[in-house]
Amino acid sequence: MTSNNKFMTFMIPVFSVFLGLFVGAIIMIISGYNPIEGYAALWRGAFGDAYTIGETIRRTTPLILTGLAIAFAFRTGLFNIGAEGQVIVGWLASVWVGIAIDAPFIIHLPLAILAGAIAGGLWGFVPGLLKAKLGVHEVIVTIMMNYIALHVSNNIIRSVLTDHATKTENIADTASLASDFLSNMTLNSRLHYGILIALFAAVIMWFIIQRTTIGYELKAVGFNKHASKYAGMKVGKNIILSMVIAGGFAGLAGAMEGLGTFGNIHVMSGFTNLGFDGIAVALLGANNPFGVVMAAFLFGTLKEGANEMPTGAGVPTELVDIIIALIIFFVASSYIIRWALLRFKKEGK
Amino acid sequence: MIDLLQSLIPTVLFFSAPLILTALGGVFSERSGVINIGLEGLMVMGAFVGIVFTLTFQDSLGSITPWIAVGVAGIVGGIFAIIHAVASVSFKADQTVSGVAINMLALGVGVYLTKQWYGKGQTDMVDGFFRTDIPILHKIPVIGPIFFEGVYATSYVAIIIAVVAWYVLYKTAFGLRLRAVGEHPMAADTNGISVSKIRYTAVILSGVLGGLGGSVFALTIVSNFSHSTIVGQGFMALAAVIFGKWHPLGAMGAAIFFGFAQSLSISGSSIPFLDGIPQIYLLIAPYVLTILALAGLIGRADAPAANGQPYIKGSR
Amino acid sequence: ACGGGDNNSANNKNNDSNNSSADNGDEPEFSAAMVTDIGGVDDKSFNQSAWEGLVEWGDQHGFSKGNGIDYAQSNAPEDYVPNVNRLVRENYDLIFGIGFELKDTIQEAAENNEDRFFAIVDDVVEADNAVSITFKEHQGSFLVGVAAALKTKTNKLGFVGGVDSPLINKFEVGFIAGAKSVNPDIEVEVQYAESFGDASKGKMIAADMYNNDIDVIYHASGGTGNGVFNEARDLKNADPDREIWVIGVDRDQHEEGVIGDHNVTLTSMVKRVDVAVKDVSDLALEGKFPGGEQLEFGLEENGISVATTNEEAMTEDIISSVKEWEEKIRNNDIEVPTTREELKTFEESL
Amino acid sequence: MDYVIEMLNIRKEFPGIVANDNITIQLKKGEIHALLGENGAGKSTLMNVLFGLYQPEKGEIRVKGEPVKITNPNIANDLGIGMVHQHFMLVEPFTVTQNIILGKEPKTKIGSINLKKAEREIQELSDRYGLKVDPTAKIRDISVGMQQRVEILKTLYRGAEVLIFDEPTAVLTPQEITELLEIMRSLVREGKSIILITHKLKEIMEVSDRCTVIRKGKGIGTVNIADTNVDELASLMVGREVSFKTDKKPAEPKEAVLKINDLYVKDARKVNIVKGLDLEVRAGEIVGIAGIDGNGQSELIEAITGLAKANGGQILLNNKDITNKSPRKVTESGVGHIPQDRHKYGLVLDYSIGENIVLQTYYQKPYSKNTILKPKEIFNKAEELIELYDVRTPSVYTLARALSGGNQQKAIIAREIDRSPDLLIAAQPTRGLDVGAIEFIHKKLIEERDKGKAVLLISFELDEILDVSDRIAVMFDGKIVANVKPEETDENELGLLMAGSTTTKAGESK
Ligand SMILES: Nc1ncnc2c1ncn2[C@@H]1O[C@H](COP(=O)(O)OP(=O)(O)OP(=O)(O)O)[C@@H](O)[C@H]1O
Ligand SMILES: Nc1ncnc2c1ncn2[C@@H]1O[C@H](COP(=O)(O)OP(=O)(O)OP(=O)(O)O)[C@@H](O)[C@H]1O
Ligand SMILES: [Mg+2]
Ligand SMILES: [Mg+2]
Repeated sequence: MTSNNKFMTFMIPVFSVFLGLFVGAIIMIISGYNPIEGYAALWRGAFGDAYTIGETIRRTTPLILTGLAIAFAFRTGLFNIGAEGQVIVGWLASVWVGIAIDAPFIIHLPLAILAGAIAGGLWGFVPGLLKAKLGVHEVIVTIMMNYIALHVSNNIIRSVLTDHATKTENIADTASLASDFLSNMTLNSRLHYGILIALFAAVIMWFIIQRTTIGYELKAVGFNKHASKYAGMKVGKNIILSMVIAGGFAGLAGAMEGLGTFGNIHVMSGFTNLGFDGIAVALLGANNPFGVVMAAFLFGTLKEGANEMPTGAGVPTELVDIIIALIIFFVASSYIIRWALLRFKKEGK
Repeated sequence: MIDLLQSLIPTVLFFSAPLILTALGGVFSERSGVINIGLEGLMVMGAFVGIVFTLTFQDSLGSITPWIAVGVAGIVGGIFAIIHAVASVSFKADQTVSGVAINMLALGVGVYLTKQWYGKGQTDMVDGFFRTDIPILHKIPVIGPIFFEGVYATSYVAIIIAVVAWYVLYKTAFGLRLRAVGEHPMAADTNGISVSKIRYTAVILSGVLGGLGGSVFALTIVSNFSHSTIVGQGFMALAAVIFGKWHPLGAMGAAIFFGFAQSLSISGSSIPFLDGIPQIYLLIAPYVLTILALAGLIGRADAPAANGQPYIKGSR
Repeated sequence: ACGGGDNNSANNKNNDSNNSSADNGDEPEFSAAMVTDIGGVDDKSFNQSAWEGLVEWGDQHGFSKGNGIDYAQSNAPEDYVPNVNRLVRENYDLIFGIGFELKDTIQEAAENNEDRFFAIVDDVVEADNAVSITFKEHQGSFLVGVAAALKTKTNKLGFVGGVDSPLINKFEVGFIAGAKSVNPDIEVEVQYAESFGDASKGKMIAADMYNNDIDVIYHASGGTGNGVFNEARDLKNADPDREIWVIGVDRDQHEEGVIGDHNVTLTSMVKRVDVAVKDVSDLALEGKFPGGEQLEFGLEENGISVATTNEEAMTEDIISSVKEWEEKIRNNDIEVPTTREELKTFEESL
Repeated sequence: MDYVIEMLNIRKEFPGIVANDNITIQLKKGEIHALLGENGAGKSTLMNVLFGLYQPEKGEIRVKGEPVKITNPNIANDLGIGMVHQHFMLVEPFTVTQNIILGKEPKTKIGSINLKKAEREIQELSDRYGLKVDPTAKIRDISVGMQQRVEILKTLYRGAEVLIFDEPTAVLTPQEITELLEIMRSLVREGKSIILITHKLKEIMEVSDRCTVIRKGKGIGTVNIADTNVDELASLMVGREVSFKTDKKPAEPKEAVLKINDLYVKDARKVNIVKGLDLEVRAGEIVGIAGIDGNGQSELIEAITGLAKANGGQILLNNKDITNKSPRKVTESGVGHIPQDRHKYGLVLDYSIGENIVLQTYYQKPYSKNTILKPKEIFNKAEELIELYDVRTPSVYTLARALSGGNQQKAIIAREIDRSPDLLIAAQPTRGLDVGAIEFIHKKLIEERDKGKAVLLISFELDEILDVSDRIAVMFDGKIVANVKPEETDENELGLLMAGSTTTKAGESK
């Protein structure tokens, strides 16, 4: 029974990915493109040489973290649509510390990373608090917080961090995640040490959720508030804690962009989409930290590879968005896939 | 003061109309127990279809084109929403997630087809809806100029649809069944009501209304379609659903409130007592006000009890 | 495992299909490409204009897309670096970054690839193998400000900016200076939408402005400006006798202003990115690449112009008056301000 | 044959189990036919098949001799079959009328619902069967008993000839039960036929004509009630002899463990519902609280356990003040609590049995150290307890959700008793359970008492109160109005006291 379940948890995403790519191929055929050329371009765009591999991993890094941010909250029964805003404030805070402080590497970098996590956590704290104390729906508060983050961050960049510019100066080298070693190894890609942080964060999430009393409480609250209260847990505290930790993960994702990929922060006219993509990542990863890592890698691959599709095969990049959406549908509809697979297995016997 | 209202209200109305329509779609869907995060995507679809249709037919159909375009967008929106219905009703998918997928899919499909058909990422401009004076009503003293002069007919269509939605939900058998399905699907089932049929209908209705909302937005405000035509309006509509406590008239009120907050952020500098407040505060005002309103004014919002729960016959 | 071999062959095959001359093995002796910002190559604005310039240059020298010229589209800021690097790896000799957002990317690429030429539009980089292309938008803005001042009946003008930034401030400041030079009593209301893509914001701002007696709005706000045009056409449609105008930006936005038999586009401040791109490409082809220099395209260089397509609205009087002011600028009789501080001194000197 | 309904050789499988295996039940017109079986025997499943909610794998259903296929509840309705479900199928925010007409709404000419007409009809129906239902009241505002009568009205409104009652009395007070049985008799007099599922053998003896017994999914047979007795029914159902009288030695009460003085508690609507209550429970005794639902029992327990705030008075545990302490503090100072609603409070249904076993202790050694959980210790403990308390589960890793009600309850009891609390509060510990499980639980409560613990038992079942308690505190209108000894009283007297009568020897024997 359990092994059967594990098999399904693994098979469903795999099956969904294939189905998504298959439908993508059909769409290409209908639109008059050669799907083999299209996917070859995609592959080249993601793994063509050391450079693209480096960029693919770089793109995966923040997706892992936003995926964790959503998966973690989900485990407590909370839906964190606010990862987007948490990414932005995390990005801002880490860059701020990266610029404003003068300190040796050993202090500066951790401090800047921490600042990102704290800012994201703070952005998660608000909806958590409102949910815990006043029962306000977290989905809508987090959506609103996204917009607030966007505007406030743009304003701070323009009027506090710079004199009216649309981009801050670059962070000090002592706060940078960029690595000459990784970059040189990958033909000057922007691959940075953040990937290690993201992987470590996944391990942390697994540990908190599975191995600590904190995780035990968070999950219990997610499953059944009443029973948790009965068992002496502080329901409100756990809701807040969950949102803070989730926000912290998303804030880290922002720090990856600020300290790793860009080395600065710019005025944004729209969302980064890292937070929304994180929803897809969490789902495909079944809200399991290691699943999240794999799903983030898949989406990172698809998105990085997509950029090669217009030049390589004439296919608009949006095809990849369609494929990703389809994969999400298929995973979300796992009830039916599960049923089909069971059916298939039965008949096979 | 009257001057101020005269400048604010038409703006509020045109900004709110698409939100009202889309939020009503959300009300139907969520009242039947299907969460609809996909409103944004349904609006994108509506905007895409509305613009493409108008572009294609405005030469042959003339000034009535936008009205037909909006209708077609509603129909296509309804068809598109079937995907969400299949996933969340028949396949018992997590509805929030399916909604997120709808959002991605709509944008992907819209822009993909735009590039495919027009060879570029955005369409040309169309002639959409124009401001008019509402016949007779605009002659009423004081109120007339404020509410009925230089406004969009679509704004009033939206308000009328909201009233119709209220009637349908609260006065008809269909509405009673729909609400029952959203509160306690098993109870509805044991009373011989097909939960799936009701939910399909509701989700398709939300697609129709979302399509209307998106196309009205595109045809009154933006005039063309690109990846940035609909940026967050669907989420605002969702907020209006919740803010309006899942009630059609509540949702309408919330949408109008958002329009008001938005337009204050623009007219703020020309209103004496708001003058001198830094722009940033006005910019975030709609969002902060929404949060404050949720926290303070209306407190706990009671979602339909079965909202978000797939109904699986015989489970408990 | 299926490794490099496959990819290379795919790459070659791909080149084959796109690149007919590669069959004969003769690589074009010189090639140029550009990276768009997130507006995309069909933004009806400077990305598009830049590409048109490149295509025109290609036509003159027998190049076509994929063969001597190409572009890479950026969907998000994080795409800038890989796009530039891809063009570098595809051996383009001259690479343009279109838009100030690509400044850092071009700066870095120039430092890392000293054997190539780079160019940045709308900003300044410092490298011997890179050229900075900027425009004197303040000059053009000044002239449309003059036109607006001559056109207004209410002596109230509006300016809608995209994002409040030094670049857009140049438009704002030039516009105000031009208007006030004609008539110091003119009031200019300035609003920023804080986005280049929020048409609804643009429309709301325009509605508010027109409602407050402003009759000419100059927008420098990309897609946000769609909302401004939308509102103006709408008001014009309701009341064809009402005199309201929009001034377009970057390219001639005459088309956007059509409403029935009328057109609300008074004029446009045209930025000839195409001219600049073509000029720079030519120089590079001729081996005279002005590396390390900052090229400022203004009225004199034909990099800036004022559209006169709307003959009905841009009357002879206005045009000749604009011409007069243009002469003054060309002759350095007046120094058009570029920042808000400079504007202050300029206004005091009036 | 004059059978209205015949279910012949019905088989229904669920993944992994056969819920109904070749069961036959035949219902005569105008009879009350009881259906008896242990928890999980397959009664609800069988009735759901009849009502069209499940499709059987095998077997035949006949209505008035005609074979029929009932593929959904609509068909059942059309065939005149109505069901009053174990868990009510009512939409809480709707009115009584809206719930009843749902799916069969009378319309006005313009297509809207004709509410006035519906209300009139329902009032008439209600009067005819003596159901005393207010058609305009909202479900969330009416008592459980009235909700059940709404369910009955629902079937009658649809013209049901055959009514299925699935455990209708489990949630009712004694008075409501008496009323319900009377209603059933009047329904039968009007020519309806009834299938009644209940675990209470006395009720079966009282109202039914015949009884079909099923055990572990298999039909055991049908008996005439006139020819049988409670003991025979019980052994038919369980497959062995069952004793009803719980064996126990006389209590030896010692010092007071729980002392409550002048307690006031507000309910969800913010009005006082516990109003100056005094209560004492001593070590080595079981105090049973008898009372009609809604007289403040739930709020009393919540106040003791820290789940609700007391807004007046004092609660002492072993002479230490625990008034308004957090649930965690209360638990740690020695209170065990078997909650009234096991699904809502007692268990995290999506946690495994093992994880549920440490729900109160997970943060303590040896189950965790410095916030790090020790899974081995946790599941070892769980193994030990499911063995000791006979919790039937495939393994300690099985989700609590997958267990039957009785076994879920046993797991809760194991958890609470194992911590060896000074005061054990058991609220409705046997609700909805079969006699075998009830027997086991009563035995455990008495064992605790014999170990010198204080036990507070709250139950709406007077039998249980009389049988298990050493002392009975009668609760009425937020106060303890009488303390009586079980051997000195009877159901009649208790019933009167619970209804607020003060004529008897109330309050004397404290
Ligand atoms: N939907 C379902 N899925 C899987 N198994 C089920 C389902 N419903 C019931 N069962 C199983 O079928 C068996 C019979 O259950 P049923 O609910 O009919 O018992 P019951 O006799 O009504 O018990 P109780 O007296 O506790 O109400 C049980 O073992 C139960 O676990
Ligand atoms: N989601 C589920 N997965 C597996 N089995 C289930 C599920 N839901 C119910 N069951 C089955 O249903 C049975 C529980 O129903 P049962 O009729 O015994 O409860 P009950 O005694 O009526 O409890 P209560 O009165 O509290 O509802 C279990 O035996 C279980 O196997
Ligand atoms: Mg049952
Ligand atoms: Mg039961």
